[in-house]
Amino acid sequence: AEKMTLQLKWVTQAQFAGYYAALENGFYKDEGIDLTIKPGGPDIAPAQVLAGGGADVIVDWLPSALATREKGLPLVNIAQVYEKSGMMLTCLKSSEIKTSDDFKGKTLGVWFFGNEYPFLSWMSKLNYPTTGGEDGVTVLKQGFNVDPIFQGQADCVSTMTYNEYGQIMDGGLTPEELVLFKYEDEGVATLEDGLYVLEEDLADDKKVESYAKFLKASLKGWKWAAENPKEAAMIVLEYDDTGAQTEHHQTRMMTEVAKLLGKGEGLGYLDPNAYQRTVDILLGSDSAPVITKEPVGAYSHVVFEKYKEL
Amino acid sequence: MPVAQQPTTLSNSDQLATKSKSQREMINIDNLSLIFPSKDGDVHALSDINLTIKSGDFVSFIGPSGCGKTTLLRVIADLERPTSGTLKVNGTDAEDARLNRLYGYVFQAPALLPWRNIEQNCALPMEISKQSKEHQSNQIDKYLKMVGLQDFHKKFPWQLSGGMQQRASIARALCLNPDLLLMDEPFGALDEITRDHMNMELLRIWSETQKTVVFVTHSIDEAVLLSTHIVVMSPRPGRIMKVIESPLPRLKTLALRDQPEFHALASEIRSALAHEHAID
Amino acid sequence: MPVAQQPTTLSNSDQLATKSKSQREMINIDNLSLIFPSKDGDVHALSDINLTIKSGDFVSFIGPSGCGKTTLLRVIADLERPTSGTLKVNGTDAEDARLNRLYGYVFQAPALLPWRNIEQNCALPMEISKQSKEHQSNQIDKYLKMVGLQDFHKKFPWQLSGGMQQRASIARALCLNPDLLLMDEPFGALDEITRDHMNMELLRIWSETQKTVVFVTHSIDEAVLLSTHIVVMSPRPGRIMKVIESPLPRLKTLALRDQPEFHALASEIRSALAHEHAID
Amino acid sequence: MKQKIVSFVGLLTIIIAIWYLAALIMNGNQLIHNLERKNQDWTYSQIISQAYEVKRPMLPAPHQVAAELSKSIFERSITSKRSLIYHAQITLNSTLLGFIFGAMLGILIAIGIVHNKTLESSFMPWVIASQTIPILAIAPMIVVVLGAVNITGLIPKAIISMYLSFFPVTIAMVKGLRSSDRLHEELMHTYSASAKDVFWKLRWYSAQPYLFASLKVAIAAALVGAIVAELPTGAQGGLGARLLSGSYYGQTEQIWSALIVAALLGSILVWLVGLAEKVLLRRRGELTNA
Amino acid sequence: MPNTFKNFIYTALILLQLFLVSSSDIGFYQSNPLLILLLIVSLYSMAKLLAKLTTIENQYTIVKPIIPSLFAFMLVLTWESIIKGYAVSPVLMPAPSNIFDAFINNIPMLWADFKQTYLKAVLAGYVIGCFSGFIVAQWAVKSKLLRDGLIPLGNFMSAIPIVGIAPIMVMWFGFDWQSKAAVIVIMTFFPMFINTLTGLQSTDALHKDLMHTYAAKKSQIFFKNQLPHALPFIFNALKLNSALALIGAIVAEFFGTPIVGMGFRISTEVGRMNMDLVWATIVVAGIAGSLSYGALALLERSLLFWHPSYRGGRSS
Ligand SMILES: Nc1ncnc2c1ncn2[C@@H]1O[C@H](COP(=O)(O)OP(=O)(O)OP(=O)(O)O)[C@@H](O)[C@H]1O
Ligand SMILES: Nc1ncnc2c1ncn2[C@@H]1O[C@H](COP(=O)(O)OP(=O)(O)OP(=O)(O)O)[C@@H](O)[C@H]1O
Ligand SMILES: Cc1ncc(C[n+]2csc(CCO)c2C)c(N)n1
Ligand SMILES: [Mg+2]
Ligand SMILES: [Mg+2]
Repeated sequence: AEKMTLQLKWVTQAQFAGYYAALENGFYKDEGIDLTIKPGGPDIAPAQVLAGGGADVIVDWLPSALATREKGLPLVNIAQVYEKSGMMLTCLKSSEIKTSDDFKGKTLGVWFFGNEYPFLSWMSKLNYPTTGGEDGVTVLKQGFNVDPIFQGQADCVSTMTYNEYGQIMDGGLTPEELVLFKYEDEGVATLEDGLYVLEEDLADDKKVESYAKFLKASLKGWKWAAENPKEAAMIVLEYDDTGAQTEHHQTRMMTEVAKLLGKGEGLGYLDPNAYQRTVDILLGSDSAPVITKEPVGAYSHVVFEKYKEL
Repeated sequence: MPVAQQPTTLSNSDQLATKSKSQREMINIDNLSLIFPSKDGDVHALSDINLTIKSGDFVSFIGPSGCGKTTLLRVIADLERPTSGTLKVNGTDAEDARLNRLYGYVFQAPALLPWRNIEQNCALPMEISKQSKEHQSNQIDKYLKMVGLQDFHKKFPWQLSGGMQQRASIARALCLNPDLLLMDEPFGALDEITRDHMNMELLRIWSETQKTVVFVTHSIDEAVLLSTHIVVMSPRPGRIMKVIESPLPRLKTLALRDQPEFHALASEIRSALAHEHAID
Repeated sequence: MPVAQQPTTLSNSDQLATKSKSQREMINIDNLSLIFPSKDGDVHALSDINLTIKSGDFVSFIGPSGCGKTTLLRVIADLERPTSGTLKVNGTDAEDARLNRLYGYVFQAPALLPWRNIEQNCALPMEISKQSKEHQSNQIDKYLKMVGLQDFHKKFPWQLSGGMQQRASIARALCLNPDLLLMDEPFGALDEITRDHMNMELLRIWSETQKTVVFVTHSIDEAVLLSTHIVVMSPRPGRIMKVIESPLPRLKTLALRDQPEFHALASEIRSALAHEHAID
Repeated sequence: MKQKIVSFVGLLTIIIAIWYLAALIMNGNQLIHNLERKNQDWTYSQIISQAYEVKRPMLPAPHQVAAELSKSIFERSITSKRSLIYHAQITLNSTLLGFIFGAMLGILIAIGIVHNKTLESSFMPWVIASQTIPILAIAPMIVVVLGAVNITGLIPKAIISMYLSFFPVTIAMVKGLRSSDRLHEELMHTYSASAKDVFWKLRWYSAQPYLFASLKVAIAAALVGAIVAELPTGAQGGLGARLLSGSYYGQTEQIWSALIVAALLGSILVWLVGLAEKVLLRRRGELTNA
Repeated sequence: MPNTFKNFIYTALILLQLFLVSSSDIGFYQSNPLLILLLIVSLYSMAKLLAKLTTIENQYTIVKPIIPSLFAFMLVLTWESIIKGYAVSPVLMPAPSNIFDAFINNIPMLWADFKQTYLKAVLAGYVIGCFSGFIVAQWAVKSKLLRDGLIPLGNFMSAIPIVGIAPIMVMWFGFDWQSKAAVIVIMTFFPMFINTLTGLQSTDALHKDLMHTYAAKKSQIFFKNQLPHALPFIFNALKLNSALALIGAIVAEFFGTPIVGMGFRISTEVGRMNMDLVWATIVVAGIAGSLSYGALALLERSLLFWHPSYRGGRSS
């Protein structure tokens, strides 16, 4: 079988259930692929692993992939698994934030490491300087968790619908105490989990074929996971080497993730409009430009089309 | 051989009695023994020591290398605890005597602190007993001059020769002006002439200030020249073989060395020591 | 005073010439000076030293403390570099002599390695010069016995008295059986009887093995008893005041000490030294 | 010995008491803060009774940590991914490997530096500078670069461990190898001993106390290195991964119990090095020389 | 003089390599693998030159700092050659020239990071940690009770990995520099404690006896005998801690910080694929750490003039 390595963007969790489900159910084997899944972590940049030759395909978010592309590493999106963004800014009602006009002078927790681009675009769109002060917002580099909101260190924290939001609930805060700003609703949603490969590899027909097989198995895995959230969560738990994930949390995550996936035949297809919307948002931020010019060739449908032919 | 082994011939305190009855007992050692435990057999460093030293006496310990002279001096200075027996220094136990800063000790090695120059090394005990700066510098000037190191105030120990280091450590002890001086081969590394000079100075200081001196030496001549009493020791186990009271005047001169009394005493010591060696 | 300062009275190499013309020159020192630089004034440790030592000689350095005896010995041993002048040891320079393991050195302090017991300490130089194990243990047995430490093979240095440590370090040097022995006050910490014994043993070894010995001592008697030549030094700056060739037979006995020749030589040295001290 | 235990237990009791008090204050404050945000009334007795039962405590009380510890140590088989023993053993592997590499590298560098002047003046400043490079910053690079040549798992972690542990050994050994008594050095000089002899018969011994002191530091550093190395690779097991996931999910008990196991592991390792030191010093005959 | 000639050849070879790197197209090793020989030869030349320099080091003190600089120069040249020669992606590893550019172009930002991390967190944490470690050790040396309790506890605590403490400190002391200082205090305390304690107990037996005969009070023994003996150990800890402190601050910043600081910069710019900036920050950290280490070493040298490792003279 052909060896292939997939580098994830984060630790083993239901956010990547499709790949694990496909691996566990032998979908990759069926396509003649011997897949290794490398979990990520807080300091693993998937693009680096790809550049170093440690992976063949990576899971990344489009804004960071575009930024990387501009840095000289030609990443190409070959499939878009998540259709919708799961990012939110979750604020405490008690901090007197009701609308996005109230951020002035507040402290907001944000993820960095390439995940900050949508937030920066949004703030730029709202005309808030992110350097603190009276008129701006104070930004904290949010650590690995949502503690700042519990300990009153921040008024708002970044959350994903499928992950950190659940943790806030588990921590004892109720939806009534919170105000949610979904990036989807604020019109600053960017494309999240997609599959990326190196541009030069797409010139090779044999590789395209392998990617297509890989995509086929992955998407099959995703469909299965979305239909069997409980079983998918159990598979994820099994692959989690830290033994720290809980069944409750992973099942909930799987259910939420399913809501973000592309629908039906569209699963895995990168919608050029959605792509363009992301690019526009990124180009629109003038303060700290994420990308400076319209990217060319940052996505390709060849693998998706090949997959359709299989 | 019988001499060393028959307890009856062991010196007892009476032998140390001197003419002047007014003398207090400065050191009183009763049936003292000290054993160093060691994996391959304990070492009996001191065994059944009985000794009385009166104040104003100048007592020398002499004996073959390894016979326990240093150990006995260390016991008096409360640097070593006896395994059995009792010891009184100036009527109190050794620890109190030490805490009262009764004595000054000159070690077999110079023991100068490397981060202090000679002057500062001499100042150390006086700093510790909180004497005035002025007094300190007077004493230092006086005694460094006495030991011939007047030009070496600012030098560090490692810049001096072995004998100079030893002289510096003697000056340090003298600066303190203690009632009791414990000296472990203080002049071992000195040439004869310097040694003669130091001997005379020590005798002068001793008689002028009424100190008690306990002195370890290897030189029979030195023992005779300085002491009022000479304690001859024998090794394995370390014990006192003989205590000889000097018939010579307390205050001696170098010229005395040519007198027959001097030679008589020296031979007495020599034969006691030779006897001991013969046993070995 | 004029003696010490007039260069003409300085000993020159001729004075060391001995009866036997067959002797090689073992050490040849020409116009050698050594200055220790120091912040508060340089120390002239050695100044204008001229000296020749023939092979088979037993030469003692004697002089007041701090006069540069140790420094001169260290220069010969290539432990110190002269500031000016030349020095030849066995025809080569000091470094080559050292590299050829020509000499054995006994330091003023015992310098035993604390992690080796006495036996292992003695074995050290022989290990380094790759001698057979058997030879090593023979030598060790022989010389430890000679210095009276036959019962202390397995003891560690800190379990020995000062004098015992010094004897161990002498045994260590002798085990190596070098052509040239450099000894810095080797018997300083020994009692007279042990010292006499050691003196005789040293003399015996010297005459039996035709060694050359350079010996630092403070004892005039010891110098007379041992040496074929006695070098009298004076301090600040350290220089050679006089070189005295001994009229006594090469192989001496302890009984010689009662002979008038012995005393004559001793007084000669004593007066040379006293003269030096008077200047001071 | 008895007195030692008494004073240790005494100190431990004091610390646990302070710990309980601190937990009360910290968690209590947090409780009060939450209740006030919800505009609810509260009393001190209520706070005190709830302070040791908060869901995401700022500082879990000792018994909470103990419960978590016993759950994850005794109630799970040691092959389970939820067993702390399982994770400790993963960390231990890379720690030991890294420590051995590090100690050897450290000693070798020190020997080179002591014997070669060029190495000393050119290399030494960079050995020091290397340690000012934050390991956490280059750990991912090492993982990525080695991953690219298909070296994964134990080796990258051991290398990061080594990077932290070689330094104390180098520094101490350079000092130790040079710490021999001047008189002893001169003695060897008079024997015109070869560099090898001077090393094996003198320097090596005078360096031993320094070596062992630094090995204790190094093995603790190796453990830290192993744990740091488990962070970027987040999800591959080990105490570092436990710490990270505990932090990720706000499970303070999990963080604390992983911390305590790590510290215990470290103490045991340091103790073992100390034991080796004692055995060696006894062979040198120095232990009785108190 | 053949030696001068040799040195000239060596220098020329190195300059040739420098020229190759600065003038050739990217990927020159890939297009002409033989060029790698030049790199090897120039490395060899540099080793030869360095060896030569060390022999004259004692005569000319100015040579001293030149040697590590030349060593670094060669390291940088090799690095640059390999990155450029094999066209290594800048996303993986930037070339030194890129790092230099990033450094020059971002000086105000790097300065702000330095201020936040070094001047606030590191200094505060270092001073508090070292000072308290010293104070406690000085208590412990007086009381056997305290010592018996503290030493096992100290060993236990020093085995706690910083990476585990950092998130807790961030939780307790907030996002700003205070939490980093707290991490540093914990990290630096025990090395100082253990070293000071060992040092204070390491006094020469003879000197201990000497103070004993003077019936010196504990404080006198401390200042006049134990402290000077402990100084080499204390400096060891100070030097070790100066490196540890910087690492501690940077690691702690991975767990939450305001958006300034060296640790923040490193972790963020890795994610943004700005490896040149990451390395520029690492260079700043390296310089800061080395300078503080060097300053401490100089201070040590001047205070410990009497120590056998610094002074001349004989044993005493
Ligand atoms: N710490 C120790 N452990 C074991 N034995 C010891 C110790 N200290 C001394 N000894 C032994 O005690 C005996 C007496 O030693 P001491 O130092 O008192 O002799 P000394 O008479 O001063 O000899 P010297 O004239 O050579 O200095 C010796 O045999 C020595 O080996
Ligand atoms: N490292 C040094 N720095 C400065 N001066 C020194 C150094 N070593 C020795 N001296 C000085 O050199 C002189 C000669 O010293 P040396 O040790 O040779 O004397 P010595 O004749 O052996 O004396 P002793 O009989 O006391 O051992 C002394 O004045 C001493 O102060
Ligand atoms: C330190 C840190 N950096 C980035 C992320 C962001 N991130 C990476 S994957 C993912 C999906 C949610 O699980 C998110 C939000 C984080 N969580 N923690
Ligand atoms: Mg003695
Ligand atoms: Mg001398």
